[in-house]
Amino acid sequence: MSLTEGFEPKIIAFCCNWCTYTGADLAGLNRMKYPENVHVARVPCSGRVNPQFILRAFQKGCDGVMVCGCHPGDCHYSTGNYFTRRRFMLMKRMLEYNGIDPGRFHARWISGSEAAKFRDTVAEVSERLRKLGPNTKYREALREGADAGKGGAGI
Amino acid sequence: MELKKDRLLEALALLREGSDVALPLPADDGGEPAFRLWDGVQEPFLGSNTSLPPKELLFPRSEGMYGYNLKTGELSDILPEARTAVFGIRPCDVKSIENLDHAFLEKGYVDSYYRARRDGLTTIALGCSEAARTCFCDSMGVAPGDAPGADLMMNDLGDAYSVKANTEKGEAVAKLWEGLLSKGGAKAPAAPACGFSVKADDSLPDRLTARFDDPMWDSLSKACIGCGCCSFICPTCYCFDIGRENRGACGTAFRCWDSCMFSDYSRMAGGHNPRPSKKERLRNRYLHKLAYFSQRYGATLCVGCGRCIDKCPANLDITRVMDMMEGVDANG
Amino acid sequence: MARPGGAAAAAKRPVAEAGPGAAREGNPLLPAMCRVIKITDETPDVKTFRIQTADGAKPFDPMPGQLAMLSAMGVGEAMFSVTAKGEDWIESSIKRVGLLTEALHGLSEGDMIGVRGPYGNHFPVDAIKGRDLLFVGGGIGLAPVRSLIRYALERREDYGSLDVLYGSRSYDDLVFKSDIFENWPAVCNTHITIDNAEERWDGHVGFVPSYLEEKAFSPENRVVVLCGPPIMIKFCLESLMRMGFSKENVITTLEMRMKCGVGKCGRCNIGSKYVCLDGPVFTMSELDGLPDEK
Amino acid sequence: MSDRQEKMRQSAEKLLRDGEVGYVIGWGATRFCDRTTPVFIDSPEGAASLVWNEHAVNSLAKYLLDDKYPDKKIGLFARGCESRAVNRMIKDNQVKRESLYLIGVPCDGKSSDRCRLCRERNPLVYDVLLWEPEANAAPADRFERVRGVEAMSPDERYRYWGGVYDRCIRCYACRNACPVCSCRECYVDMGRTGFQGKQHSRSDNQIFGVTRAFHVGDRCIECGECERACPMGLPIMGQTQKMLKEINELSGEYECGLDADSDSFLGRFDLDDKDEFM
Repeated sequence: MSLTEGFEPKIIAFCCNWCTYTGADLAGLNRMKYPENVHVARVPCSGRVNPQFILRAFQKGCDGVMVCGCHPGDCHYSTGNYFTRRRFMLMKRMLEYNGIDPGRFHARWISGSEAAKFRDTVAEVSERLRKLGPNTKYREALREGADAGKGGAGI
Repeated sequence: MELKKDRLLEALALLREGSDVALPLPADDGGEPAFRLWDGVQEPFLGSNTSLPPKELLFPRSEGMYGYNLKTGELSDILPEARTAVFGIRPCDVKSIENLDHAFLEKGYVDSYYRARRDGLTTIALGCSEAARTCFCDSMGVAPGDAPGADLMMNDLGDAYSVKANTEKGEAVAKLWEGLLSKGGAKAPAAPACGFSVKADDSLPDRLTARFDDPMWDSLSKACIGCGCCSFICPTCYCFDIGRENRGACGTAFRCWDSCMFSDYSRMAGGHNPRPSKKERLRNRYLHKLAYFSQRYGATLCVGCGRCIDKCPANLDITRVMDMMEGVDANG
Repeated sequence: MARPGGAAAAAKRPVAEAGPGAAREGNPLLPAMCRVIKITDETPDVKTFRIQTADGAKPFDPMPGQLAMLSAMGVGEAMFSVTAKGEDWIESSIKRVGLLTEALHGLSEGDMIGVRGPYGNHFPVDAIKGRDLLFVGGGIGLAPVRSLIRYALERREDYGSLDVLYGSRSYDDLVFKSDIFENWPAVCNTHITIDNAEERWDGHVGFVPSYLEEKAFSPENRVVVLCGPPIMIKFCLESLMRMGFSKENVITTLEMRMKCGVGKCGRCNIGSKYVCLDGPVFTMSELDGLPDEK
Repeated sequence: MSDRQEKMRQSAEKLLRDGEVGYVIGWGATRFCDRTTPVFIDSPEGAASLVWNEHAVNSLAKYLLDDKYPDKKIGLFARGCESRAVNRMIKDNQVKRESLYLIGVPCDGKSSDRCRLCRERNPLVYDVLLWEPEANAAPADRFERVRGVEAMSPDERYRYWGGVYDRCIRCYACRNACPVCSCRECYVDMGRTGFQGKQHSRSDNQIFGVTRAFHVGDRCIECGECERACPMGLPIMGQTQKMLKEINELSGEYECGLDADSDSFLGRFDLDDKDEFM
C-alpha cells in the first residue's frame, strides 16, 4: 500500500492529430476536468506510432502508455488506423508476454467529438495505474545521486 | 609452494575478505561460462576457458563516465573504485590484459577509468592442462602453461596447485594464503599442445599490410554476416563508443563496447563511411589484430584463445588469413 | 568552471607530443565547461564559435592545425579543428551536417559547451620556415588552414611569400569573408574563386584545381597546404603534380569519425595511424604510405 | 551422402562452365570436420570444394541480400529453409526470382538444434532438383516453449526475459543471421534517431530483443538461424514464436515463406479484424 500512496502515475498518450487530439482539445475547450498526469504527444496518425515509442516510454519513466486514434473507417489517411489496430493487438500481447501488466498499455479509438470519452478514458487509465503503482519494468536504472542534480539518467 | 585443491575455496574466501573475487563461473541457467563475481559458495568452472573473456573486469560492457546537469552546466566524473582479484584466468587472457594495458595506458594518454580498475586488479592465473581444439595460443607467443604477466601463477599438479608469485601483488596473495600453502617440489606437467598451429612470425604485420589491396579480402569476407560477435567475445577487442542518456535536466555520458564490424562505427555525420562494406570492416579488424597493433605497440593483438573461431555464426576463422599468407588453405 | 583534467589542465600539456611516457594528468575524457562568447554567421550553414573558459581564459593553447573535442551537453561530442586563437579565446568554424552540429548551431552567445583538447599533431611550422606558402582551400576546408595562415601572418618574417587560393560553390558559401576580402589582401596574395557565375560576383569563376593551374605557381621553395572536400583534394593534387610539386611539399588534414580523441576508441585509424593522435596533418607522401581507406 | 555431394559439385561446375550463373553459394570445409562455412564458388574448378554433410547447417539465403542486383544469376543451393527464405525475400521485394538459379537439395537432416522446428525439408521453389524429395520429419511442438513462458506469472515472465537479456552481448548476430531481417540500414545503427539506447544494460537489451522480434516476427520462417547464431545461446525464438502464435490465433493458420505471394500479417489488414480497442 505504502508504495502506491500519494503516487501520481506518469502517462503518455500518443494522439492522432485528426481525431483524438481534437477530442482532447475539445475537452479543454469545454473545461472538462481530467487528470493532469497525462502528457499528450500529437502524432499525424495513430499508424505513425512505432512500437518502439512504447518501449522507450516505459524505459524513460512512464507508468502507462496510451495510443489513441480515429475510429476504424474514419482515418484521415483512409487506412492508417487499420494497421494500428493489427500492430497494437500484437504489441499488447508481446508486452504482456514480456511481463508488462496489461493495465499499463491502452489503445483506444476516440473521435474529435468525443471529448467526454477522452476525459473518461484518461481518468480510467489514471485510476488503474494509481492502483498498479509505479512501473519498474523496462525502466533504465538511475545512477545514484541523479536526483541531487549531479546528472545521471540511465546507467 | 603448493595449494591443495581441497583448500582452494578456503583460499578464495580469504581473498574475498579484502576484495571482490571474480572466477570463471557457469551461468545460473547453464548458459555460457564467464568471469563473474563469486558469491563465496559456487565452485569455479575450470574445465576449459570461458566463452566470454575477462576484459569486462577492466572494461565493462557499459560504464558511466561523467554526469552533467543541463541547467547548471555542472559536471562530475564517475571514476570507478574497484578492488578485484581474479582467479582462474588463462595465460592467453593474461596476455590479452597486457595488450589492453598498451592500448589504454600508453601513447601519451592514460585512460582514467581503465587505470582505476587496473590498479585494483590482481590476476591469479591458472596454466592450461588441456587444450581446446580451437586453441592456437602458442603460435601467438603465449605459453599455455605459464603467464609471466600474471601476479600469481598457478598450475594443476593433480591434487594440488603450484603457486608462484610474479609480482608484489602476487606476493601479497601468497602471504595471505601462508597458512594454506605447503612446500611442494612437484613440477607442473608439460603444457598441452595447442589444437593447431599457424605461422605468425615478426614479418607477418608488414607482409599483411603489403597485401591490403589483395583480392583475398573479398574471399575472406564473403561469408561474414557482419555481426559483432567476434569483437565482443574477443579478449583484446577494446573499441568503444561514447554516448549519452538524459532524463529531465540530468544526464550521464557513458561508454560501451562497440564493434568495428558495425556500419555506424566509422560513418561520419555527413554520411561518408571510409569502411562502407563488410570487406573493409573485416579487413580492418583482422589487420588491427595481426598488423596495425604490432606496428603501433610492438605486440600482436591476437592471443590465440580461439573464441572467435568457436563462436562465429558463419564459422569464419581468423587464422585462415595467416594460412593464406603461407599459401595454404586449411579450409579444404 | 574549469575542472582538473579538463581543458584547463590540457593547456599545460606539452603540445603535439604523444610519445610513450609523455603521460598527461587528469581524466582525458572529461570535458571542461566553457562559454561561447561570440557566434559569427559565415555562410547559411557555417557558424564560427568563439570559446572561452567560464573565468575568461583561453581553454588551451593550440598549435595551428590542432583539434578540439566540442560537446553540446546531452547531445554529443565531435572533433573540430581550431581555426583561430586569441589572447583569451579559441575559435572553431562548424558546418551544420548532423545531430550535434545542429545542436551547436542552435546555441546563443553566452551558452556553455564542453571542450577538451588540444588534440593531434599540427602543421610543421618550424620545418616550413623560410619557405613560400601556398594555402589552397575549398568550402569549409579553409577552417583548419586559417589557423596556419594566421600563425604565418603573425610571424611574417619567418616565411616567404604567402598566397591564399580559396574557392567555394557560391559567394554565399565563402567562409571568413572579412579575412579573405579585407584582412588578408592587405598582407598576402589572395585568389578567390566561386564555382558558378553570379551577378554580384566580379571575381574569378571556376573550380579550384583549374584556377590553381591557371595561376601557375612555381614549385620552387614552395609548400602547399591543401584542404577541402576529397574530390577537390584529388584534382588539386593532380594539378600540383603536373605543376611540378612533389608530394613531400603538399600538406593536408584528414577527417575521420572520432569518439575519444586520444587514440583509444579505435575508429579513426588509417592503417596503424590514428588521425586523432598522429594526424590530422599529413603530407601527401605520408598518406601514400597508408592504406587507402579515407 | 558423398554421392549427393558429387551431384552438387557437378551441378555447380556445369552452371559455372555454361555461364548460367555468376557464382554459386554453397557450403565448404573448415579446419574442423564437423563444421562448414558458406562458400562462394565463381569458377568451375572451385566447385570441387563444395561440401554436403550433416554439418552443412548455415542457412545460405541471407547472403542474397549482399548482392541484390547481380550481373548474372546467383546459384543458390536451396533446402526447405532456404526456399522459404527466398519466397519471403521475393515478396518483400528484396530479391528478384529471375536473378536466382535455385539448385534444389532436399535436406536429409542436419546436426543442429535449429532444425527442430523444421516442417519442410524439401525446397518449395527451385530451378532444378538434384535428388528425390525427402520425407519430412515430425517437427517439435511448434509453440511448446511459448506456452511454457505464458504459463508463468507476469513477474516471472519479466524475470525470465530479463535474465535472458542480461546475458545478451548485443552483437546483433540474431539480426544479421535472419534471412527476413532486410532493412538496408537497421534502426539500431541509426544512433541519431534515439530509437535504441546503445548501453549494454538490461532495459536497452530487452528493448532491442522485443523490437527485433516485432520487426521480423510476422515474416519469420522459423528457420532457427537467430538462435543458432547467438553466441550466448539465448532462447530468442521464444519472442518471434510468440508473435506467430498470436497471429495464428488472430487470423487462422499462419506460416511464412510457403509461397512468394502472401502478405505478411502486419503488411496488410482486414476491415473486419478483431477490434479490442473500442
